[in-house]
Amino acid sequence: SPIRGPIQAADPDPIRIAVLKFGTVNWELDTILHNGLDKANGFTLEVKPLAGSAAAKIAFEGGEADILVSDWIWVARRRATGADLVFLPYSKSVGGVMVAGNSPAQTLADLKHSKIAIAGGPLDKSWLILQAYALKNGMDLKTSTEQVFGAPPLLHQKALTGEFGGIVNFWHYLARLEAKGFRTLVSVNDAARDLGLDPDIPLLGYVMKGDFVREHADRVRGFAAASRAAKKILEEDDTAWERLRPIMKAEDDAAFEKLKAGFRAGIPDGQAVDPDAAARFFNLMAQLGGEQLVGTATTLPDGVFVDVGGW
Amino acid sequence: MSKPNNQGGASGFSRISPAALLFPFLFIGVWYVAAGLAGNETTFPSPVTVGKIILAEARSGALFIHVGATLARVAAAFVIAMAVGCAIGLWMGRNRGINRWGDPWLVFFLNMPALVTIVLCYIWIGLTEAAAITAVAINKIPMVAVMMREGARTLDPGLNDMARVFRMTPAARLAHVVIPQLAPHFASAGRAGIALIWKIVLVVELLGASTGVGFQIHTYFQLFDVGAVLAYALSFIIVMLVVEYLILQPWERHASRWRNAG
Amino acid sequence: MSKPNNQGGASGFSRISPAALLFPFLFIGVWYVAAGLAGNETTFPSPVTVGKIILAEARSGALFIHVGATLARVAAAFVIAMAVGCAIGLWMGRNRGINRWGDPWLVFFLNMPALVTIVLCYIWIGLTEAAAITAVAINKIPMVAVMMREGARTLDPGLNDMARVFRMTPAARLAHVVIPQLAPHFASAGRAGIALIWKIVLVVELLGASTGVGFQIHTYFQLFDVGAVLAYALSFIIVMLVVEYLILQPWERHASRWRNAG
Amino acid sequence: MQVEVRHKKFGGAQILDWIEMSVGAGEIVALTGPSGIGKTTLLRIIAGLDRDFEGAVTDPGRIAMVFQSPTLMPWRSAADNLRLTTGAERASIDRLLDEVGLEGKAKFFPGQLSLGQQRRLALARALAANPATLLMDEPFISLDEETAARMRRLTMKVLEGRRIATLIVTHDLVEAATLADRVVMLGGRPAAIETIVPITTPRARRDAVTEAAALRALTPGGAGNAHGNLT
Amino acid sequence: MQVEVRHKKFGGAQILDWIEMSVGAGEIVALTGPSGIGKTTLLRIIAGLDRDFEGAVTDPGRIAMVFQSPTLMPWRSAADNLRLTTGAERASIDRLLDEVGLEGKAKFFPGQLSLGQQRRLALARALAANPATLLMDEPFISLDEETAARMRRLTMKVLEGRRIATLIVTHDLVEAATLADRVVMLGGRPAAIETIVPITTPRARRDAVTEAAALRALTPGGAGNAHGNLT
Ligand SMILES: Nc1ncnc2c1ncn2[C@@H]1O[C@H](COP(=O)(O)OP(=O)(O)OP(=O)(O)O)[C@@H](O)[C@H]1O
Ligand SMILES: Nc1ncnc2c1ncn2[C@@H]1O[C@H](COP(=O)(O)OP(=O)(O)OP(=O)(O)O)[C@@H](O)[C@H]1O
Ligand SMILES: [Mg+2]
Ligand SMILES: [Mg+2]
Repeated sequence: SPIRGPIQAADPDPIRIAVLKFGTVNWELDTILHNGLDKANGFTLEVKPLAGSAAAKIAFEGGEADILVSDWIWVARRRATGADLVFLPYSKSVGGVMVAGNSPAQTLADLKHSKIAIAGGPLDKSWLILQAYALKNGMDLKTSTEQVFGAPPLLHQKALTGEFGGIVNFWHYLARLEAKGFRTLVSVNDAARDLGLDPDIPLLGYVMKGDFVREHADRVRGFAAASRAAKKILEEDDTAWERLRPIMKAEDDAAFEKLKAGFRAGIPDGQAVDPDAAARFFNLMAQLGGEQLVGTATTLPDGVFVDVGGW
Repeated sequence: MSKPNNQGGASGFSRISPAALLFPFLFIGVWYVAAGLAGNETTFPSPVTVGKIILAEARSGALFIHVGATLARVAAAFVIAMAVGCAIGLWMGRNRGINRWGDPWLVFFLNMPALVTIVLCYIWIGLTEAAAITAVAINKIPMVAVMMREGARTLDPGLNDMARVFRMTPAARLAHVVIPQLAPHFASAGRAGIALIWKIVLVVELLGASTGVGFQIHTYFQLFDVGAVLAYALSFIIVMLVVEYLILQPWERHASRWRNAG
Repeated sequence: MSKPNNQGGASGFSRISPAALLFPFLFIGVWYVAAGLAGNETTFPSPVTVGKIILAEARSGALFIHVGATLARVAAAFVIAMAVGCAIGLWMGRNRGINRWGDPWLVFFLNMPALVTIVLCYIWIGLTEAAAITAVAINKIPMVAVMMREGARTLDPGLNDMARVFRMTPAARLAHVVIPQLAPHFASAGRAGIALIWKIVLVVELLGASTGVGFQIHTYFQLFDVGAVLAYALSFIIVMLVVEYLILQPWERHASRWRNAG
Repeated sequence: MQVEVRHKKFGGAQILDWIEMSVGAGEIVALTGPSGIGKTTLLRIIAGLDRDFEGAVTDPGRIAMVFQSPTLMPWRSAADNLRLTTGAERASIDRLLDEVGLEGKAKFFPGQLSLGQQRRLALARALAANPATLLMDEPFISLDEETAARMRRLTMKVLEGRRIATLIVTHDLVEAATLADRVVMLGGRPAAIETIVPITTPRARRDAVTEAAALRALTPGGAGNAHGNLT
Repeated sequence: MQVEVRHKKFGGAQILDWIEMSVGAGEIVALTGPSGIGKTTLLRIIAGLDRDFEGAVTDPGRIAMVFQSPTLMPWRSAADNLRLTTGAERASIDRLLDEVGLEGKAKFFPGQLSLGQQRRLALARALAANPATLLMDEPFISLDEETAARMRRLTMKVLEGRRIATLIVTHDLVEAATLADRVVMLGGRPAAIETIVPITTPRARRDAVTEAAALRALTPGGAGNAHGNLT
């Protein structure tokens, strides 16, 4: 036919990321997509929504996704067994132990003999740090309290009905609790600082395979830049949050504000991770979590934190 | 020989019982009252709330996409699992040698956690529909096999002899001697089977799909949106009730009419 | 009446077959070769790796704590589910009226996703053992009921008449007329039942328990430690194999010896 | 024991018409009639196994029945099949098994017995039950003459002196004439009582001659040979 | 058809001793012997249903069998029970049902038939199968004399002129004598052939008189009355 449309510019190469459908990462990813930050940085973002964190790991291990959100302790564990995974910081948000607004507890010691709910299981990093902190202050948290492990949303709901003396959960659940009048008894950041650790090390991040980073360095760099740019928008622009509101599923304004504040507080400062600080952190984790947590890694393996330049 | 009252001759299909037709009203009534007594919409939403969610999801089309996706997976896995499971079960039930060697494998796969099979299938086959359906079928086949094996063991040897003497063809034996005797086992394997499959499909969808009732249920569970979880669970149960009353029960009545007539 | 060769009179229990005794070796052999071919310890660990993990967990005592906890839950839920399920199933199988009214409820609960029951039980009863076992039992009861109902429908009316004419007591009828006929259905309900229960217990332990094989599997699964996941899955399967060969099969052989002798 | 059936239908088809009969305690009544007429149906009504009829059964008391097919519990041994249904004791079970020619087969499952042996076991069960009403649906078929005669003798011995109302379905007119005090013949469609032949000779004196006479009285054609005419 | 059983055991107990017999095409052999002797066992061996014996069965060809109990498919109608086993056509099925007195019951399930009707259906099935060897295990019991006679006539009509080797188990010596060309009596423990009585009168000429003579020849005591002696 004689008339042809303009030749469509081919989409740039994709980056596939597996995330929880309503996870907090989506806020950043949605901002990237909405603002075209992916195309602007030379890649096409493909978000694969999944129903559980396990699903994301399967997708990643099975080669269905290039990026996964997890913590760097796990990356270190996997690296120690020979898996070539690297970590790109995403958030330093951590929780703490929260109690109901009307709870008489003022310090960890007041939780003695009460039930503490821990969403992440016995190897939850917040829980491990809190244990170390308590121990340093003369209390064996593990033996002097009763721990209840369970699915995060279930524990969240049960906390609301006052079933626990305290709860350790992921930060966005805790933000919602805070909106309901709960208060932080001890924050993990304070505990870490008390233990001489650097609380600014982002625990959560984007995990990628080493091969992928090496072979598609441009794309990864673009992704890092897009992430950075999205965070900047979210840090400064309240209207961007209004747009995200439907996918945040905040039950009310208070929760919305707490979630917004929590996310902002968790934005990393952009500095490269200090390897010594990380090593110290890892050693403590190895000590507390044991082989079950860190596997065969006794010290932090090299190369966990990816250097994408310009981060 | 017991001969309860009934019409002579073989009568055809009959209708859905009024009890079954009343069930939805009864059920919603009970639920409504219970929810009212509980008085907590978050943990025990009323049927009105859930009904609204179902309507909203239906209007947006999401409901049909997810229920459809799950149904397709359930149907595919069901057909595969029943076919393979019946074949294995009958074979093992009729052949002692095969049974002796196959039995530990059957027990092994029967007790293999769904989670493990699913993860391994996803990792080895990839995050595809084929992997999902394979995983479900692997989970379900041993169960069908176990049930059909028990059925095969109870086959009437007298009728078997009769079929041999009269040289009935294998197909005729299957259709007229074996299957009618296995019908009750088949019905319970089928019914328990669909239920189990759909439970496993939920796990499959939790672990590696981006559509389906399981995906939705787990996603809403993360948000602790009990209403939406119930909305999806219920939608699927409604589909299963329809299958039960429009397909399974008429078939069963047809297959067992000799029992009630005799 | 077919009369295959066999000793006259009623013979007792017999031994575990050599096929079953060979199974572990065969299984490990196949696994070893397959793992070698796959060559990826992360996604397909070899039996040596998994064996080492089992040993380590056993030495630390963790294995016994968790397998024990799961076994206790499985056993409790199994007993409850079989008792209640059999009662409901027999009742519905023998009484048309009850069946007509109960049937939609049965289908409803049969197809209720485990996740929903479990979450609701945890919310309404609390994060306790009782809630866990109740949740599992609720999941399992409809299945047992469905299977036993099919069994009850096939009861020989002639023998039933005989028992009535000779005024056998209800207990004697149950023990000598009903149960022997239901034994195959019972065996498949039991076998499929334990497998299903244990699958549900895994979900229960995932959602709200602090011990158990399911809890461990999920913990290791979060870490993507496939070796440890397999180690726990396998430990439980071994327990189930032992139950199968030391309890279920001898009972079954005993219960069906008339079939092989006659 | 009295039975009065006004009518009995299966689906649309009426099987039994008005049938009224009574069997006194200690009396033996033989019931005959062509195959498919409704004899088993009547027995089932009397036994209370079929309640879907118009009419009434009065005073049957405790019932024992020899079903037309043996109806044994295949998963229980021969001895258990007697014990569990009648509550008889070991010793009497052993004696009874002897008497029906099943000595040494106490531990056999029914599937290991020949059909004739199964029938004898079912007969033994009914005899051991010590009933007020004894219903027997062709109890002596599938047996060779000698064994059948032994079973008849055994039955008469058990019945003798007891106040059992006995109803025996049989196609064998000689058998009917030798055993019964009265022979009731069913006929027609729907079935009704066609003839009642009282046997007046005392039981002890019935022999081949009386039988032959009875036989002549019973068979309409009057011919001595009740067996097949092939010509 | 020839059969040679060297011995047959169930578990430890030997049931059949050396038994050798042959039935020629077109020949009818009656097999008698006390209940539990091993007649059914022998038939099952010939039919190839029991292969656990020492000996051999030669040339049985296509077999049809009337089992001792009817052994019908309870979930298929009377007509289907004939059709599915013999492949007979509608018309011949209807005719056959008529001939065995089951007119109008083509659509009935076996459970809706009386036991005698079920037996006749089983007989019809064997007759329709057009076999080389016909094995009948007490085919005419549980029937009234008239019906039984009709069934015997029907059987003879079907067999007539065809080259079928027929073996009939019966306890009725008169029946044996009227139908068969040869009567084989089993006896002993383990069972062996005790007597073989050839019936030389041509089939067409056998009547009540011949029968009576045959009967006398067959029964050891020689008395004309084979029925129960109660005294
Ligand atoms: N499976 C078995 N195990 C042990 N003994 C058996 C088995 N089957 C049959 N028998 C025995 O074999 C013998 C012969 O049985 P069979 O059924 O052949 O007798 P039959 O001559 O047909 O008797 P009837 O006239 O009563 O039918 C019987 O004594 C029976 O107890
Ligand atoms: N459930 C049923 N539905 C329809 N018809 C039935 C049913 N049960 C029995 N009949 C019919 O009732 C009639 C009488 O049956 P019954 O068993 O009482 O006969 P019978 O006199 O005992 O015959 P036989 O001597 O052959 O045992 C038969 O014609 C049979 O077809
Ligand atoms: Mg009858
Ligand atoms: Mg026999």
